[in-house]
Amino acid sequence: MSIVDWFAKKEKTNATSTKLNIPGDVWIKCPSCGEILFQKDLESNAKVCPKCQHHFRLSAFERIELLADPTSFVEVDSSISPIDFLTFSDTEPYQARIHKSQSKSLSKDAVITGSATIQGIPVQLAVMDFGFMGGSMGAVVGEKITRTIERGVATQNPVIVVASSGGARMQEGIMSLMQMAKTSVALQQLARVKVPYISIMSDPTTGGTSASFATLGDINLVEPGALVSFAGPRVIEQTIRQKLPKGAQRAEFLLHHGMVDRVVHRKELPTTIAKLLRVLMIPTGGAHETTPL
Amino acid sequence: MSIVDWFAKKEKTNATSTKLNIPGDVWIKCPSCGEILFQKDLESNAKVCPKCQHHFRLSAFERIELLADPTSFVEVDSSISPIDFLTFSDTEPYQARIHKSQSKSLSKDAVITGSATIQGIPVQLAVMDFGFMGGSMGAVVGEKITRTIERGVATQNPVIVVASSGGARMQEGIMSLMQMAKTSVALQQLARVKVPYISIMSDPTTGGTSASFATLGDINLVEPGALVSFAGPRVIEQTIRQKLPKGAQRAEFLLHHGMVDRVVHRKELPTTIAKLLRVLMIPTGGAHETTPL
Amino acid sequence: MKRLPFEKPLSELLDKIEQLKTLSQTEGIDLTSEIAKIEERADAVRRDLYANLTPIDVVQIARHPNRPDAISLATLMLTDWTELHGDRQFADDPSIIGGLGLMGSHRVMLIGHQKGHDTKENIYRNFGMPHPEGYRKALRLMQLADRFNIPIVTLIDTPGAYPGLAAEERGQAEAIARNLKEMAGFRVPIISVVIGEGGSGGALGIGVGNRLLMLQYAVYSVISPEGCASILFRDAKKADIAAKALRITASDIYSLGVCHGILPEPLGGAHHHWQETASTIQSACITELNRYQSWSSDAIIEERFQHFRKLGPFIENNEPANMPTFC
Amino acid sequence: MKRLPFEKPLSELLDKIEQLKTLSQTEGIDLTSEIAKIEERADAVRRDLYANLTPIDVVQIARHPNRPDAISLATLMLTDWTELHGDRQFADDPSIIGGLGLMGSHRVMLIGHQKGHDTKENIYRNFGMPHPEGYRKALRLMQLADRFNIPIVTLIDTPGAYPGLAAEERGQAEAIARNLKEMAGFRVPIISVVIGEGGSGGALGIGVGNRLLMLQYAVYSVISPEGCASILFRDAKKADIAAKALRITASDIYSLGVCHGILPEPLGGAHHHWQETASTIQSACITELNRYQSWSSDAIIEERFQHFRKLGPFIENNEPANMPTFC
Ligand SMILES: [Zn+2]
Ligand SMILES: [Zn+2]
Repeated sequence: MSIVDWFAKKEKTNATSTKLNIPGDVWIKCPSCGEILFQKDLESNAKVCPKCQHHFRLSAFERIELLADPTSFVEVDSSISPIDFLTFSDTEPYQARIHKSQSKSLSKDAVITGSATIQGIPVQLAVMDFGFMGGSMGAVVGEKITRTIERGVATQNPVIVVASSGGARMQEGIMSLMQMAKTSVALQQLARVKVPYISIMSDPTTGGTSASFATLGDINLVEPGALVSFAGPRVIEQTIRQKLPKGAQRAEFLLHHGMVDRVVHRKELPTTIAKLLRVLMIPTGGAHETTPL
Repeated sequence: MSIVDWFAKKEKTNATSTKLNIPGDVWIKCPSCGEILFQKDLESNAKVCPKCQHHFRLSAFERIELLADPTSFVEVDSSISPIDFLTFSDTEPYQARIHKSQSKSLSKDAVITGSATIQGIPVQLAVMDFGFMGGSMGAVVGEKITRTIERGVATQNPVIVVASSGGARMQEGIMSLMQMAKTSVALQQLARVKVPYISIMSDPTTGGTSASFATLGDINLVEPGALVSFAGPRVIEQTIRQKLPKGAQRAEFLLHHGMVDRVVHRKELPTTIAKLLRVLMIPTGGAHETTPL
Repeated sequence: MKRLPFEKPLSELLDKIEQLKTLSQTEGIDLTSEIAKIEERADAVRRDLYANLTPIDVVQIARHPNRPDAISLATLMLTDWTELHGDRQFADDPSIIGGLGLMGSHRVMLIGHQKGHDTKENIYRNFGMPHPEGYRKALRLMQLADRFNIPIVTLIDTPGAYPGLAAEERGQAEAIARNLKEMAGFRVPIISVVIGEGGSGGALGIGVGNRLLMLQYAVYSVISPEGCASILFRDAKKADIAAKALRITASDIYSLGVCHGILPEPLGGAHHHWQETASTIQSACITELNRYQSWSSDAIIEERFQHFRKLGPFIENNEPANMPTFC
Repeated sequence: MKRLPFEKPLSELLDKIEQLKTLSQTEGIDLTSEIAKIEERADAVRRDLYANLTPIDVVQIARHPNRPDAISLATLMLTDWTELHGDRQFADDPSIIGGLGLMGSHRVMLIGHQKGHDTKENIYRNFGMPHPEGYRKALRLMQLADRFNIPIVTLIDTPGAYPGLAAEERGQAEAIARNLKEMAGFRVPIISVVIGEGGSGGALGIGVGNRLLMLQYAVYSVISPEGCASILFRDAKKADIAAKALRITASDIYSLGVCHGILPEPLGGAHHHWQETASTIQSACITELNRYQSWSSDAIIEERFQHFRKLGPFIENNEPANMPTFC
């Protein structure tokens, strides 16, 4: 599906803002400052609370709309769909979970990929969708992100990945773990051809996603307040009974601990990315020819 | 001067063990455990206290005698001597300090360099001498260590440097600081030709020496109890009035903080070095041809 | 030697053997033939038990406190073994070890998770759960190996990377991620062997190899069966069901194409025979290392890349892709 | 604006000018010509003072609290400036800053020590004294620049690397040493400019460049004059003598062949005219960067290597070698 189709559907289904639906469907309470917000206002403000700048979660297409130049996004690999190759069943069969998620969503899994321009600069883009099974990374997410990186290698376009994920998709067993390796190996290939990779971490980016492509950016950017962790607060509390201080694992904590280059307000992302890419990208016919070591 | 000359002089002058001379000249009190030691016993035990394993400082030639295979050491660059190019004078002219140190010593500055074998393996060796102006690094030390590294590049022999130094030689002003860069730049050249460099830190290794070649080993070894620091305990206390806990900046502290590969007893150094070099050195005609990146 | 829950039928026989032995000593009675008879039965029971292990039984074997640890295996497999320490930045993490040695005629850098065999050792080794500095030590040593063209062998045995505030502060996620990416680029062959527990990202952090081998009773999983049970099955006690569903045994992992070979363990598990286990691993590694003798570094990197590239089944245009052979 | 000790003769005149200005405002008297006369005298005195600066005077100028800082210079010199943070391992050290931008048409990674201009800023910036994570941040950013073939500009302005236990624990020595070695190997040109205090190893840690430039009133020294006085002269009050003996001014460092050029400052020092200072540095850097346009990376590395290789006079076989030109 292209972003044009998405616009067409957007009005009708409003499926991507399910998370925000509260009885009445028009007013939203900001979980950070408690302000009551009119949903239309929130949406016209990039889903950022005008009072406290709390960044609400975005669906993949909402994200693309904010990030890419208008009409520039062309989706690829949209037909790739998950398969329950382990016939996994917990409280519900994996196959049923897939169907349920797909029917609620406009995409077949937790990532949308394609090409776009950002302030005129062509990029290869992958945007995760927390709304699809918690943005969990299984084989489809791994394959699509890997292909995005490979298109970066092929086209020399910078690669931008927006992470939003609870981690590995356990229903795919060891194969979900292997997607960490698969995407990271692809990033090694990208590094070898010296094409820039900018990682954008949005709320939340945890587990296998944070421990692979999301923290491997040449530049790591993070949205204000986003939770980014290897082990999430609940895991830490349950496993070692350690209670985390307020603000731990949030964007500003990451900045303080040297893990990200910048905390960037959602509205500033396109400008920040474009500025960085203008400097990072080797100008064609440029100076300083490198000779092999 | 060759090590043979040193043996000849050793008996007569005993100049290199001045530090240990206490009234009577025969008994030494171990500063670590308080044991009273017969000097001859101490010297026949590699200057290690038999009771508490305290490692007494060694002169450069004593060190070489312990490290290199007998008669294998061939000194080079022995005629290089410092010059007071700034006409520096503090409580005493630098020129006078040079003369005084040279007359007390068997060498012209704080490092002895040459080739040797260690358990049969040819190496390029540089050994510092704390007895010469506190092992301070001026242009001579920098030049001789740089040449040692360059001989490593030329001969493909591994490079072994034993540090023992209070830091930069202030009487040579900015030029003493530049020796940190000079030696480190040479180590970059060595790394490029993939010849191993083993750094051995003995008591003390501080300031400009620790912040250049001494901590840059492919393998960093340190003698038990040795003080290794950027800012020494006195500097820290005087500058920021912070009192250091017992054991801080000592060998075991360094190991705990991940700065050295091993704390190695002086008597174990040749065996440890030889074992490491047997694995590190690419066997001639060996496998895994590398292709350039 | 700790006996495992599923060994209960065996356990009674072993108890009886011990009783009879004590009796024969204290009372001076010759019970040799009785003992031999029970030992024979015990062997039969053991064979039977180990022929019908459930996944959760295997998990218990993989976690046996007497299972051979990385340092012990290093000393059994290598000559000129020298352990090396530290990440050169922050600390030396005792839950990951590494060092240089010769495996047969091959120079190797051996890296491994390190567990202890008793409480004191386990506390020192943090139960084999590394902090970021452990992964950074591993990276430093692997970079050293790569620089000097020394093949890398990694021994995987961890419940997982440590989940704690300090680990988060120092970038546990980044440390693991960086290893994945850097291991992908090394010009020397990397052989990884799961010797016990292959616990999620904490295992993978030293596991991006050209070849992955698993000991017969080792496991490899994206999450512990207990963790999976409590999250997905909403019941921590369903670890046995989760263990089965996750497909974590060596034969499952092999069927899925994630590992390249299974190394047989002595009857009753590796903890009964460290030397034999070391020999098995050593000869498997040597076989692998021999394979790469004439390979270019480009070919080595390409092989590793291709292995991971094809992992992960999905459907595209209604056609399944990358499907494991058992499907 | 803080007035420096040696500016005392000037200070009285400036006070008088201020008094007269206040008077003319409050009382409505026209004192223009009186003020102009004193200003003329002040200018003459200033010119005279600045023509006869002693080394310790220069140290005071180099440390002036209003001296332009690295971030301010970056924003004045660069377009598309984006500051980047963090060592990706432990922390973001505010005493070293870095980021990407365009200097004229040149892409550059700018790295600098960062001081504050008041107590609050200085505490936040740790008075420009980095911890190891500062050097590691610098290294990470320089490696990023090297990977993307972006020239590096470093602005040096530090009393020295921080001397404290935490810094020692995290490997201050190793962090600096590694930068020296890694900077030597970068394939892009590195231009270093001492903009204020060049304090020992802490300065050198981002100073292994192809070219070293110094602002006119910047200093560069192996130890602070105060430190040298207390250690070598056994009298902390002899900092002025030590400052002279150590040869730390730009013209000394230039004579010794350690720096390649001196950038003139406005009369009274850079703190009076940030924009002018930024322009001076910018145009000097652009001139240097233009030089390297057609250089191969090998030539760039070789130039850097040769520069440091020849530093350090000594006597060999009774012949002086590497002697500076003034000897
Ligand atoms: Zn709000
Ligand atoms: Zn003693």
